[in-house]
Amino acid sequence: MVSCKHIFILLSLFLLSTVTAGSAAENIAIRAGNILTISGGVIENGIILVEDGKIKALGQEVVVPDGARVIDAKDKYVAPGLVDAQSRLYVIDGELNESRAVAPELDILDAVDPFIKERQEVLAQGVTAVCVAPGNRGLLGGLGAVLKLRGAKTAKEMVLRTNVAVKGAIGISRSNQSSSLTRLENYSSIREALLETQTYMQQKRKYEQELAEYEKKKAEKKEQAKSNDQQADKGDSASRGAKDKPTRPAKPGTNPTYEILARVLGKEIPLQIEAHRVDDILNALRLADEFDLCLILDKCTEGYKIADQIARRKVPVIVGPVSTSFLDMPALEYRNHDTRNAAILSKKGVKVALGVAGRDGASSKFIALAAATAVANGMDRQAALRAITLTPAEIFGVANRIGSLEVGKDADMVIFRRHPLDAFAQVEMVLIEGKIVYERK
Amino acid sequence: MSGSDTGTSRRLCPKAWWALLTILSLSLCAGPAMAGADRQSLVIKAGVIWPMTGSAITNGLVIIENGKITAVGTNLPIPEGAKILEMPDKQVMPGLIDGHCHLGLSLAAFAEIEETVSAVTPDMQILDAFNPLASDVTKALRSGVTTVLLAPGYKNPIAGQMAIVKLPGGKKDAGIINRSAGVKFSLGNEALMSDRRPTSRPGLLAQVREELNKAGQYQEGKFDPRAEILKRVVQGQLPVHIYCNAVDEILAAIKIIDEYKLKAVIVGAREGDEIAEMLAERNIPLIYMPTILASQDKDLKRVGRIAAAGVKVAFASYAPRTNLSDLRTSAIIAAKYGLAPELALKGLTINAAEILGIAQRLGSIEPGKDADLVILSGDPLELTSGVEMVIIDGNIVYQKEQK
Amino acid sequence: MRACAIWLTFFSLPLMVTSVSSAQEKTVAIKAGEILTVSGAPIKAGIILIQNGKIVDIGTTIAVPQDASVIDASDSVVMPGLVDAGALPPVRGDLNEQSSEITPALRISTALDPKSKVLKRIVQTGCTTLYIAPGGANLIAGLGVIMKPVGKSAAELIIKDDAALKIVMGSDSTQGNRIPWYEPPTTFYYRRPTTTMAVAWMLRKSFFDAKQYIASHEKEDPNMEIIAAALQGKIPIRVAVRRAIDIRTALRIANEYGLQVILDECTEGYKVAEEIAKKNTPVVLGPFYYYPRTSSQYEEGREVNWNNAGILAKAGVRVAIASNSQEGPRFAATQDESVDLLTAATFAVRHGMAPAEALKAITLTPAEILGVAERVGSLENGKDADILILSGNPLAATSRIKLVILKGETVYQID
Amino acid sequence: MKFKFCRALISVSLIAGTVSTLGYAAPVRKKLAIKAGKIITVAGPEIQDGAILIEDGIIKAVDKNVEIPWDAEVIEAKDRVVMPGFVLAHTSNGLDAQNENVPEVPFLSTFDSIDPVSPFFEDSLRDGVVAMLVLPGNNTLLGGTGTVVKPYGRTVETMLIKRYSGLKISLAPPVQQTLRYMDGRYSYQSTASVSRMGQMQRLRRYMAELKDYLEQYEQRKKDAKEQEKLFDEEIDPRKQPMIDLSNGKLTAFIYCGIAADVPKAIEIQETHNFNTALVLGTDGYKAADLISKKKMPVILDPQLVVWETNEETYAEEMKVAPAIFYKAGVKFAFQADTSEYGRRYLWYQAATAVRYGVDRAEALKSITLYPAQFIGIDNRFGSIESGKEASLVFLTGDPLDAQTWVDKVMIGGEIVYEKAKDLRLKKLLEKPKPEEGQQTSQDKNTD
Repeated sequence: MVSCKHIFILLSLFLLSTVTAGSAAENIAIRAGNILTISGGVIENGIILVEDGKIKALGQEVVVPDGARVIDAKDKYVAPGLVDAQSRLYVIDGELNESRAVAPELDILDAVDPFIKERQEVLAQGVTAVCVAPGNRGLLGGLGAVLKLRGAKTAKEMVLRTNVAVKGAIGISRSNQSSSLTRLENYSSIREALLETQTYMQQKRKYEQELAEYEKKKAEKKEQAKSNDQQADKGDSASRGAKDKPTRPAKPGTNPTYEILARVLGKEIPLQIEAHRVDDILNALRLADEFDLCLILDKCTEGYKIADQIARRKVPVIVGPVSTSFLDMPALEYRNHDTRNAAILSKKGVKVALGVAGRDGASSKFIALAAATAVANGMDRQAALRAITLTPAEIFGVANRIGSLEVGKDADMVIFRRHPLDAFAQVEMVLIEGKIVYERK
Repeated sequence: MSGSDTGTSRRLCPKAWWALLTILSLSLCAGPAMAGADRQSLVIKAGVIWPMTGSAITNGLVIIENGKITAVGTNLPIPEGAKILEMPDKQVMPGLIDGHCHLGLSLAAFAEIEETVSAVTPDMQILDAFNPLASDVTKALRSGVTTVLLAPGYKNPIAGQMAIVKLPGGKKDAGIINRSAGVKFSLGNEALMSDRRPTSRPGLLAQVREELNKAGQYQEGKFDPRAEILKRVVQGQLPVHIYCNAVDEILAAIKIIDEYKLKAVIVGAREGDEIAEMLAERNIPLIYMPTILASQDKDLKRVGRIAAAGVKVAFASYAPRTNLSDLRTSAIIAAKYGLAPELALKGLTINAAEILGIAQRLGSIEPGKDADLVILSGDPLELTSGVEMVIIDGNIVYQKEQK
Repeated sequence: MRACAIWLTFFSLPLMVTSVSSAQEKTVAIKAGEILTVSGAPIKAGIILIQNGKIVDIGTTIAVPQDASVIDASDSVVMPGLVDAGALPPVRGDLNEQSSEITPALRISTALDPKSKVLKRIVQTGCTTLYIAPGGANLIAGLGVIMKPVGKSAAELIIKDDAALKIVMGSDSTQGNRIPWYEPPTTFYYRRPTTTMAVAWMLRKSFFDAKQYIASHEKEDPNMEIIAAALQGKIPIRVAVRRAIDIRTALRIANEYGLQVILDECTEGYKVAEEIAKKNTPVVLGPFYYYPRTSSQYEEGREVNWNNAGILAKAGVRVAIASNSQEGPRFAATQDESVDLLTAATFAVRHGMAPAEALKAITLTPAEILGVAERVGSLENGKDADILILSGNPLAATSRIKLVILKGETVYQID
Repeated sequence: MKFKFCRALISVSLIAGTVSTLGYAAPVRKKLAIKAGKIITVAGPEIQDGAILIEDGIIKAVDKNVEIPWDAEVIEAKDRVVMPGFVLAHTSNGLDAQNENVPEVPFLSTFDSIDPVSPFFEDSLRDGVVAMLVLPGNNTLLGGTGTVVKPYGRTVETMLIKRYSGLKISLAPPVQQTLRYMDGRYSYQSTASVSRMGQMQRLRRYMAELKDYLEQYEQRKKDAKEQEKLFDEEIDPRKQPMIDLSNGKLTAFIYCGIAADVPKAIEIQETHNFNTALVLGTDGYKAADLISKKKMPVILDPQLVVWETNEETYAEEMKVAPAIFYKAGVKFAFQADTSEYGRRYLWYQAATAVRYGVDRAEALKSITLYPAQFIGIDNRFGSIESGKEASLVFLTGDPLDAQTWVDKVMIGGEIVYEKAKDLRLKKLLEKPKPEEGQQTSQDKNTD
């Protein structure tokens, strides 16, 4: 009977692929019992109309155009695809970090393996997008990206947005040892890098001015030369032309490290700093104040102790792991970990996203469980659901595409049999951009 | 209390039981905090009661007197002067039982439990390393776990004696149920070291057999504490908890169990599903590894298959490897991936109690059993439902602060 | 897909045992283009009849019963399943008990992993009978086991436990050992032997002790029991030797104690072929170092000859070709790193061995050396139905194994 | 260079005995005719009892019945199969060291590192290889340029076929092997201090800097012209190879350690449009359809058969790279490695491919014509056609038969190897003379 099952699975996969191929063009209308549009409350007995991968319309009175494929989910919940903000899915083991301490120009996309097997499993739990970022072994580890769980052969086809943030880390223990000195060192060397970037930018500006001047001078010289030629009486024009020739200013070499950090300083790319202990978090905040950065706090293990300050700064926080059980062996910085962290922060009004921060890629499938755990420890149900859909999308600047069910957004949605945060909320169907990528048999 | 009598009491006549109980109640009375609490009776009115032995009771009540449950059911006569807890929207279940953990050790837990100088240390007692006032113990009450089995480490083929204790709830003395609840063996590859015997799997198994044979031939008189303990193991007085995960490890364990007719429990058993029926026909119970440590679907589905094959399964947290509060999470994940929900609940309570041999006192809400209860905000198999209150021996040892 | 299904029935179904027993009732007939019986002459267009996992009849004119399920291999070559007299152990971790140099009682069979990938791969390379030995890092390494590659538990796998006692001479058994020179010994690696002399000396000593032990029965010593049994010829002895000098030493010691040994590896056997033949000592060749690879080979000063097998066979030595791990004395290699038997035999022939000899050397000869020739090793009535079906001549680089039958059951088949 | 030459001479005199052919110094005949039992032209159909006419080392005609001029020397090979000599599209053997430990060294050339007396060349010649591209190892991002040589000659100059051809790019981080304890067994693991991210980033950085450099160079040139100065600045020779790569003078041999590197290699190819050949790792077959879309030439890992565990059934399934690429319609060439004896012969690799379902003709092409095309010497090597160089192997039987030996190797019309005179092979295959006294002494102390 197992062999039958096996055959069946293959078959269903085959069918699935055909379905995906078919449903590419056609419109889909979902009759849903409960539509959890995160952004605009719950719509009961509504209809979602999907047209070429986008949400065309949703609401209680939406006319279903004939020819549209109608999916019946009357007694079910429809929610936007879940997002794991601290995922390792697709990333090759041991490729999370470069040995160099400050390397913000590294791109996690280069460490992505499109041929992994886990994708389907994670998809089957309703996760449609993950944010992957470099690890915490580098002070400035590199650029993160948001990937969609499409079946794709290259990273380019999966990626939703690149350069979503530069991942940094302060006060990470090495081989379960940490000292205030290393903390200081981490903080100051990140700061140094930013200062150097500023000087680098100044030099660049300086060069541009000089270049402009030089061009001007050259133009003048040309004029002079011309005029000299016109009044061509004496033969000393050459000697005059020869003297004080403008020299072209030397172009400073472009440095990718500083180029990226410049964009960070320009608030174009946020800085995502992983900090666990209170002092580290405070250091991160200080950095943000000094250079007026767009900061994202990662992990933020002891955030609950200074929730007010974080709230006052209006800094978004990615809390995770909700429970240290998701880690392989909790390191020193998790000593004061508290499962109520997310709840406390969000109650204080901090913008909280949740991540699994699991031990491997496949553990991204636990994102709903993580949220549920947060709820059990006092987080508001709505907030928790938002923290694994819209909030991460906002934090990583993809809220215009995913994170909630709104007209015009990508049709990345999941049909649950029960509320997504229920332990036994069976995922019935997953759509990514209007294509059915998973369907429970 | 001396180690031996409590150690054997499990399998001895009820007389010894009374002895034990008196000892225990005494030890409990010692705490001035609950001197009063013990005498007065407590009544819990809850939306749902999960007795574990029977079906769930809606809008029922549990009556507790002197730290024992005296009655469970709907509309029972309430004894006068009883303190009544009205919790119509809450659900009550027996205190959770953790089948295998390393709680209450120093921060470097995994250094504390590995006595790797010698590979064979059955005479070690984990209880000697247990600190009831350690931070993780005091925190632990939030998780709804009331009873834990403390075990030594994984690196010794014959690691030492395990203990079963109730969480003290801030009291100095842990409610010790059984000082030596059995000997832990480790047949996993963790037990191999490059610079100590054994270095190989055949060598590991050879050594275990060697020790058991020695114990079999051990005659009283000449003092050998190790053989002393192992003799009781070989005679089946003392159960063994054999840690093994891969198929070959489990097969090796089964072989040794058969050869020496051991009274055994298998701990870990990650790949147990592939030989589940062998475990079933020998009815060897399992204390399954924390499912939260797995992430691949094919691994998450295993425990369900094992239980389906008719093996009795309980859960463990390996704390501090995983949080005590995720004992329930592990059970829920197991249920989510195919374990029958009611088996998941029993695995946390009554089945665990039976596997650990403490079912006479714990694991269900029945008259005569210890009043170790957990009050949850919702369905015990929903992660979203949090622990509201924990009661041990009729005393409220944890209560969620109300905001 | 089909192969998967078959795999399933053999590795994933908990009910495999029952399924086999039920299946064994039926009769299977193989219509073969050519049958290489190994024991006898090849049979063109023959039929093999299988009942209850045994071969009941072979010939050209056989009436196939109606109820028999027929496997049509009329375009293929059929030969007995391969016998690997030195296969990769399906055992995880260190293959040696390093805590002592002399561990005769170490039974590799206790640590078998029936679910091991190694076994699943070995089946696909055509091996249906394996000899598994402990690693080569101890002087007296322990006891090997003869097994089939398919089964749910060790009990189902094992054909014969305590099949042979493995002894290792040459550099491997001295590897890592140190003399407690000035500093006090801190690990158990401070011990003999550290030289070739000491290897021989310790070997003699343990045999001497065993003799003493036999003489005086005062106390139980599992290790001594084993060596004594070997000394009395109850357990065959297999000595892993590479250099000619070690081979001679081995033969000499065997002579001194009147032992009948089997030589493993025997990389320089070609140099002393006559002596080996004179003692009529069987040889299990492999791993094959056609070019020096590891440094230890240089240290040993081993010299390779590609035609080792051929020369030994010509000199009248009973030669078996085994795959064996090339990974070194301590850990099992993966199947990728080792050589499958057919390839080894093919190259043996390329380098000068007679094809018939080579074919014997991977089927019947190892079966004889292992002492299971009455069950496996050739296609004869009454033997286990362990059968390979190949697309062509087994010794051709371009022919492929299409079907593997183990005890009458199809365990591998290409889709 | 002089030193190298002397070294070569000395060592040659040392091994003069072993490879007799080195002593064999026949001048190239003007006209040569080979009467072969069977000719596998690769380009066309196989010819039974045909003849090959050669003039000054160039094939003039190949056919069933060529009329042989009276002054041609005739080589009788009635019982032989004659086919084009094998071509090795990618190897890092025969070098004194394979990798430079600086990431970006495109300006290095294996020409300066090839060791003519390395036994590797001797072995290759014995195995019928007539041309090979020697490239730096896989541990350097921009490893340097390669050299096409024939495995015959006393100095690099005499071996040389084509200098400065192919540039090695490695997307896999440098690997230092260490023994680790992984799921129950010890296995070698890479502990790279740099990551794949880093490799890509360094490459991008290098290309950006190169672009900068060229722009400024042009700018300076323009300025000089404006200011009527003479401009004698040379292009930085260290940058030249990458420049040649960008303008198509060189081919990039991009090493993809794992399948995940293939998309990146393709990205590089698209952004810089290098003409690219992929050197794959063992799991490269996962990206077969990607590659087939791009119609890129592929050089397979020496290990052709790998095992994969089926997630559903736990069954171990064989994956055979050549078969997969053949189905996907990708042109591939084989590598030979020195680790294991089966894999070190190109003919055996081809035979393996055929065993698992690759068409015979395709398999033969993939050890002759295709590699020649990949390394850009197919105008001279890779098939038996008039106009091409007479670099042939004389086989005792079918090339894919394990019992076949290379009897003769001809490079450029000159017989450079003969099995009959190969003393080393003799030594490897024949029984040595018993040493004096051994036997007797044995008899004494064993009886």
